[in-house]
Amino acid sequence: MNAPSDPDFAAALSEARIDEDLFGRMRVRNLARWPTGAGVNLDEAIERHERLPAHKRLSAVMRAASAEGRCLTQPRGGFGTFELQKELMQVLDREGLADVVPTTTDSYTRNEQFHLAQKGVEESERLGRSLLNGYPMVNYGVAKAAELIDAIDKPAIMLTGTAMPKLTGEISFAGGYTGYLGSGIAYTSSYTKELSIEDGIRNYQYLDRLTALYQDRGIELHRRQPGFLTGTNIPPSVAIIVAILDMLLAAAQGVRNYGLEMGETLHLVQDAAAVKACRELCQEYLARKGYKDVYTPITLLHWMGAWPQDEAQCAALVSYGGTLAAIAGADSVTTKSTHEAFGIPTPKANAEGLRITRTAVYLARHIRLDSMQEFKDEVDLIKREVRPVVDKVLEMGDGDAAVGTVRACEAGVLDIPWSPNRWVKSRVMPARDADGCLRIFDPGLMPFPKDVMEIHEEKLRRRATRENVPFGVDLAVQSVYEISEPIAKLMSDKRAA
Amino acid sequence: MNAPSDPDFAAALSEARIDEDLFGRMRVRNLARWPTGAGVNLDEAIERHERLPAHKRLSAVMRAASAEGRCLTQPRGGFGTFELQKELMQVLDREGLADVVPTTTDSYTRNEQFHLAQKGVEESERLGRSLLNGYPMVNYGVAKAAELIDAIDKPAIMLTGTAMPKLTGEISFAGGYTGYLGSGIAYTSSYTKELSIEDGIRNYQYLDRLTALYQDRGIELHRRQPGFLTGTNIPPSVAIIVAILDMLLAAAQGVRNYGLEMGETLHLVQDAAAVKACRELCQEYLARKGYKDVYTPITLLHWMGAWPQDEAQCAALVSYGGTLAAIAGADSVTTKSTHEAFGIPTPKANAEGLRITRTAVYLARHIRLDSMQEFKDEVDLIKREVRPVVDKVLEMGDGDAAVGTVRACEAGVLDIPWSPNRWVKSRVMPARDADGCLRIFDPGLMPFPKDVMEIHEEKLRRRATRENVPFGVDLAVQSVYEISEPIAKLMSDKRAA
Amino acid sequence: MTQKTIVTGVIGSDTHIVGNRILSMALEKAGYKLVSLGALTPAADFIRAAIETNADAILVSSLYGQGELDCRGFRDLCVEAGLENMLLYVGGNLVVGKHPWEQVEKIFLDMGFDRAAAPGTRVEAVLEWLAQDLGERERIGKPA
Amino acid sequence: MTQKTIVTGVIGSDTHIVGNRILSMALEKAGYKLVSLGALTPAADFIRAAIETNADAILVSSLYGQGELDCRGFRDLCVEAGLENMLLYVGGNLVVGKHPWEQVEKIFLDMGFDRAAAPGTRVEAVLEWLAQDLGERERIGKPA
Ligand code: B12
Ligand code: B12
Repeated sequence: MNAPSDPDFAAALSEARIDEDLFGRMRVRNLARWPTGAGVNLDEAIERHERLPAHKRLSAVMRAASAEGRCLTQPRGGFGTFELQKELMQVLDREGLADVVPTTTDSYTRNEQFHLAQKGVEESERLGRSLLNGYPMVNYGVAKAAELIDAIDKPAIMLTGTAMPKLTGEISFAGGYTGYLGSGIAYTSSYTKELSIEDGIRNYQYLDRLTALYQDRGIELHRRQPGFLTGTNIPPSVAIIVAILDMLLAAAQGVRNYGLEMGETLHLVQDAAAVKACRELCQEYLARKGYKDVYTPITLLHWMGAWPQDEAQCAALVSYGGTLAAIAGADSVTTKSTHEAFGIPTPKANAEGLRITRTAVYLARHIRLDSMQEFKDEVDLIKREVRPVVDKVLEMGDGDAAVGTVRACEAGVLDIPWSPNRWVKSRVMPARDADGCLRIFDPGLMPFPKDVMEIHEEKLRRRATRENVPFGVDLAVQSVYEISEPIAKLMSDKRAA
Repeated sequence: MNAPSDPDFAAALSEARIDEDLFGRMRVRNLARWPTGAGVNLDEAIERHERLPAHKRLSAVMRAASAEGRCLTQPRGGFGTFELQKELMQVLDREGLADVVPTTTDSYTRNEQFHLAQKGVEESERLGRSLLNGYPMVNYGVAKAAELIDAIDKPAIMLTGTAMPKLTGEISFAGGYTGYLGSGIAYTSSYTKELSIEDGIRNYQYLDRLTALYQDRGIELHRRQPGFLTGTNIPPSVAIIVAILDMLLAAAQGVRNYGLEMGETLHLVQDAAAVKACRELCQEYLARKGYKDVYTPITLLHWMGAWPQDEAQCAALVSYGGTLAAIAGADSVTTKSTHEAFGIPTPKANAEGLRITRTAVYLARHIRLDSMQEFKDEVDLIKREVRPVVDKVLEMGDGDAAVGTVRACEAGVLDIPWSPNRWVKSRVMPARDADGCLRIFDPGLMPFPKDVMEIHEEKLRRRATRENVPFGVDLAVQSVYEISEPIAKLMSDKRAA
Repeated sequence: MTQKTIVTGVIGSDTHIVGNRILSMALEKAGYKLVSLGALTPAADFIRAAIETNADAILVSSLYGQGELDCRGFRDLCVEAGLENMLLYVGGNLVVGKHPWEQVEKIFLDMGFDRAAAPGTRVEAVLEWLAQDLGERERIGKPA
Repeated sequence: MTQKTIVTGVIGSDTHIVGNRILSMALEKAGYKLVSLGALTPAADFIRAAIETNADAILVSSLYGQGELDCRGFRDLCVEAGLENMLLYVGGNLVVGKHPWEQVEKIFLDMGFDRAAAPGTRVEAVLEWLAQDLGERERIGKPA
């Protein structure tokens, strides 16, 4: 992990673009941290990317999808050995018809515990099954990454759920990956305990700066922000607040193709409103900060909270996840499978999740909610929640998004529900309301306007009244379980007519 | 089959309620047609129904669902032997959480070929697997029907897809079934080749008159009209036209609890509009004809056309089928399974279809489209299609729905797409338009207003242009296949970005 | 090749007419002479129509699951009627339930059908079969 | 029964804190003294905390699939630290992928855990186990 004495972190934190020379020295130190770092050669990498056809470059594929109003499908997926990973990616490409093929890294790699990952690889190879929950990209290195890219006919994206992306980023980009999911605020707050938000931001400034380096050489890579955060009942406004800040940090480093993700709330109107609000607010803040030409596609993610154990119920969640993304007009949807409650899905189950979703997208592709009153109201409400918080954060940093974020986390002005990170207050607490929308039960110290909070409270009280439960924190806890309950409990078939 | 010399058919056709004495004589003759008819005793039957708790009476369960704004789930299902049928109904009740448990009859029973059905039972019992595509209700008789009712804790409905319901109706009602699906116009036109519409209407007048007999004795039974017709791209207006006429015929016999079914178009807005338009138009015509207090709940049915072979694609169709019904505010939804393209589903697959649907209903239960402009426009369009045709049919019968229907079928004024029946012109031809709605490509001789047909044509021409195919009958044929195509063909993952 | 005559219909108490009608439309368009018996057609009617029209092939549809009962003895009926070499196809959802296609196909080939078409077969495939089988018969001079 | 102390945490590099936190909240509400170590907790930290607080039980969460690697030798660490009789539970999504629960349970019982909780276990079940097992120990005077 990054010690405070890390020379890369000597300068004071700021959003400013990392200076070219400094960045060169940072890269040298970074690549020296594990033997496979030596396999990274920028000129060769650029050549490799230049040879990729457009349909294998995620930046171009995303832009084309937006232009055509299409919603792409993308799964998650990573196994502990190269052979398993290659087979997985091929199954997702060919049987799953994935538009974007993923490589999820394992949790040791995510925490840069490359020695532990090495042990995991060896045991997995010995037993012939994956003991790691993902692919150890760093241990396998650049040449193997390139082999994976060659094995498929789609663009590939790295899914690393890490606050420490510097080596996985270098190696995967060099291998021909054209997308990388992750960001400093989102992942540090949801994937780490001890790492400070400041260090997480700095780590991602490196990755974004690296992306800009490729951009300068004519290679546009797709970067993406994981707004699902802790995946646990994140209301759209909280996701969008973090999305905007992460995006401003990336834009400052020179990123031009930056996607925003949000976990689905599972409420059709709220999800559609979230996509529209996020799209507009991102462009609004980019314009305010003077960034032009940053392309910001939106991705919705299948339900990120706890899943039911019944595969039939899961099939409905998978399918509805596609429906929601299509109707919301998302540029892509990230899929799950009917195995979600149990463990990492088999390639077959994963591919089925993709085809269920694709069919759902096809069926709903013509529907838009723009003329619906509830939709307009919800877009408006989300914007009224987002702007005051983002403005306050920027104000706290005297206009600097990096400084403002760190100070705002300390103060609880920027907060994230259910975070494991000790630098995050995690006092904000969401719950589902009487209409099935995610609302804020307790804002913690986040500066949401009073009139907005009154709306949330009224809707949550209505739920408490209807279910005859106290208006308290149990509303939030129950909302964590809700979607994972047996459907017989959620909607009984036993009735006294 | 009913010969023209049938004494029941001596009187001239009319919608008038069958006279009590005549009906008594008709019942005697009907029950004498097969030995198990002797098992029907009206007094015992009334007692049996009086002993049923409210939650096992479909009339009450439907009314409660409407009052609570709930969308019930109901599968289809029939096997060739009593033991298999009982097990099926229990699985659907307990593992499928079905709100309404079905008994589908086999096709010999549907055609009153009870001798053939008997052979089918014997062979099925010998082989231990079902050679019949449903349960031979008449062959097994009243006592066995009552045993099936006792085996479940839900109301049961007969699904018989027949134009000859007189014996299955008597036996199942006597056994404690509280619902019966079927109607004279819909089923005669979609399930028979030689039987005339007139004879089909007369047969259902018997069933509806029987229902009224129970009603007079204080037992409200649920009758239901199968507006899905030939299940093949039926536009809402065509379904609703037939629904209204069948309903008026039933109301004339004294039925008070009459459901209307429609196959889903798979277009969210069109399906929601269809439910609203059907609900309102039914009550409008009931009022016009002076019937008060006829309760008319609406049921949507999972896609009734050809299904894809891929179970993953089917899961999306099943799930979306629940979503559509919930958002449309249907009172119930009739489900299919991932086995649909192949054959009658196993009890397990059938139960899964139910749970997928139930979950989808749960997830979308809060959504309504009332404030959406496209929705309002579609409701309006459907009404503009329905009224001119129904009015013309009634006019052709000098106000008598039965007489008008027969004359209108002869003239092609009332028409049904893809009908096997030689008394139906089957010149009207539907196809899917550029927005995914079902439209009328060729109205045949149906008197749809000119301005309405122009709207349909414009939307269909847009599709032809977009797909670069001629504006011709192939649009209709392609629309028969569309939903059953592999998703890779419908929405390719191969793209030149 | 002279114009060939083909009898089509849906056997037994089966009302599923859509696929059979689309098939008939496509065969007609492809140049065959069609004798379309429609839905709910008894086995004997197929044979009668074939004799009357001197047909080259009979295409039996069965979708509703009871085809296994309806089609038994179909070849024997042909033989009795002197049509021992009649080209016989059957297609649709031939049995009740979802079963491996190989098993289902065997049941119907054993019954004496020359080909059986799996659920969802497209008209293009049927056209190919016919061209091949009728061509073959023409070549070896096998009487229809 | 005197107030019992329970150590909870999520082992290894695992960040899934939600279930563990809800569990800790529920145990606290039920009257236990809680030592919550949170996410990403090394095995050794559990043992250290248990010694320091003289705990009666350790509840290890593992959701991310690598629990099989992280939990190996956990009982040995306890034994080495003189906690041979410590009541040890483990729960969550313990291995990578979907496997029959009996197999997974066996792996962890063989490692020396007293109980293993299947995916999705509710807090009520955990409270029952604890009441039963700690009650039993109290009764037979087995040292924690
Ligand atoms: C929310 C979630 C996340 C959130 C976590 C947020 C946070 N900081 O907590 C985010 C999005 C960050 C996340 C990340 C990842 N996740 Co995750 N995640 C989930 C998910 C959807 C729900 C978990 C949850 O919160 N459940 C709700 C709580 C209330 O239930 P619970 O955690 O199960 O706890 C209850 C019981 O298990 C029990 N219990 C828990 N601990 C213990 C301990 C004892 C002793 C006992 C007796 C009982 C007990 O009691 C609790 C209360 O009822 C699950 C899948 C699912 N269950 O639906 C996947 C899941 C756990 N994640 C998984 C994976 C792989 C990951 C990632 C590695 C990568 C990825 N796929 O994104 C990263 C891991 C990062 C890391 N280093 O750990 C996998 C694990 C795979 C496996 N075991 O084979 C799962 C199963 C999804 C899947 N099928 O792939 N995830
Ligand atoms: C539409 C439909 C109906 C409509 C039929 C309307 C009509 N009059 O035609 C309605 C709603 C009325 C209906 C009724 C019933 N149906 Co239905 N129906 C269907 C459905 C959904 C689509 C059929 C269709 O039109 N396909 C589109 C056309 C273009 O394709 P096709 O028919 O398969 O034909 C193509 C090929 O098979 C091939 N082909 C066809 N015939 C032949 C012949 C030869 C020689 C060759 C080479 C090729 C060939 O070429 C055709 C063109 O490409 C199917 C399930 C599915 N496939 O998704 C069930 C299905 C056929 N029905 C079924 C059943 C059981 C019934 C009912 C008994 C009861 C019920 N469940 O409601 C009744 C039967 C009534 C009766 N007496 O026959 C079952 C059959 C079960 C089984 N075999 O195990 C199915 C499979 C549904 C299911 N899984 O339960 N049905």
